[in-house]
Amino acid sequence: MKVELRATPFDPLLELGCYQAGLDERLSGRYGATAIFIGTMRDFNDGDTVQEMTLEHYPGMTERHLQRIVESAAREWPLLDALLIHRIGALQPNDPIVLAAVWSAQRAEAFAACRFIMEELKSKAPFWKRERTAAGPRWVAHNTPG
Amino acid sequence: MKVELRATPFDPLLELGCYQAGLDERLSGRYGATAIFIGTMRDFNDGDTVQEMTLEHYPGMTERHLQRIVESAAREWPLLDALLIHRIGALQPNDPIVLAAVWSAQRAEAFAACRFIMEELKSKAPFWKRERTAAGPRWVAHNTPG
Amino acid sequence: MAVRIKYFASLRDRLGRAEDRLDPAVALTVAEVWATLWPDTPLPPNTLAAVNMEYASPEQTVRDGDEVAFFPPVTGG
Amino acid sequence: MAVRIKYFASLRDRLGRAEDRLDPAVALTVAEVWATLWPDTPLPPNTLAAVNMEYASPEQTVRDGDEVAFFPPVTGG
Repeated sequence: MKVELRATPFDPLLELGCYQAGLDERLSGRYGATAIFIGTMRDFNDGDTVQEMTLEHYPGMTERHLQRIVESAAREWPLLDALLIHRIGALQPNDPIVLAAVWSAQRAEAFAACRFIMEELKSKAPFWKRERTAAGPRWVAHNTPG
Repeated sequence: MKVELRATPFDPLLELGCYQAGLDERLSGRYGATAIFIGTMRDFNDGDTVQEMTLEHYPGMTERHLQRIVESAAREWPLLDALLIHRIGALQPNDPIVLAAVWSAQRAEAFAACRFIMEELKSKAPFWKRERTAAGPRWVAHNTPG
Repeated sequence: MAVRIKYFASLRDRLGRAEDRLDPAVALTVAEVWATLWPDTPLPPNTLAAVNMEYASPEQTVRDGDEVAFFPPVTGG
Repeated sequence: MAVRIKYFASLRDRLGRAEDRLDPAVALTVAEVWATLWPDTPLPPNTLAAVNMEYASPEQTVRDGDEVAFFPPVTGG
């Protein structure tokens, strides 16, 4: 299991490939299902064009809660492994924001756990988005419902 | 949207990367959510070690139904794009079987559509798995519930 | 009237062949196609049927030129 | 008794500072910490609080050495 904050752009597919290469040494042939979610920065929100975004977090609390969310998922479902990477700092449109991936024997638990991780993250992990639009900067007031 | 059968091994992350590169030319900044499922061949099933697997299909009917499943998902949810690749032929443990990916503005529809595509595929697309075990070959009788 | 019949997977192995052909004098349903070809073998439980690559009920009428398929529950994905 | 207070995101911008420090003579709740520091500013609706990086209710008692944080609804992912 790996949980990580990234201050610079990352490539979710490359991260997945690298992580899975290590995972395959231990788990080759054991997992039948991988459910993955990638959140990407859009260039629009609430009807406005967004030029840039900054992701603020609460150092210490954010890492602790991300870790706990993944551990909760692993207690709730029989996961073989999980990977969670979340950006902080300045993002451009089309930059990946978050990657959540879980590996399990069968698909039901993979889908459920991946969804759970994202919903928990969206509602509990202390991150805040500030968008830069033509009208100036603004804080995103709340996340869209899951 | 792309739906494809593959007679030889494929790398889901490489396929995703290539497909998304083309997609980014059209949709960069428009999608905020990508939900992905990868099904992988396990080396065990129903308590037995599986050495090899063959995926049979019904040429024509399989392609038609896969296409229809993805089109149904795109009618049901506001998807920006979708990719579905499914293996046929002889597979070894740890070989990818299926890749389903959907891109949308927000996460709820991405999760729902990806799950829908997999459940529909599992229940309706005419594929049949034959496993080779130490005791000889056997047909998989039914899929696990979603 | 000519009807092509296909069998897949475990059903094909069990029957020992992949295809059949039927030239019935009268219109038949999917169930009657099976019963005509396999009078001594009841359709195995859970067997699915398709007509021209669309899922079909046992009562569906088969037309000239149709392709009828019988197969076990699908196990893809 | 020493308590550190942190503010994040839009709340920090609104208050014009990121941190505070309080040395109350008696034990306070989370709500009382806010009221002591910002007597003229009611806690904005939907504001969340944490004590030592765990979500906390307004009624939770703050202890010596605790870190109290106030922040708006989270918007990660």
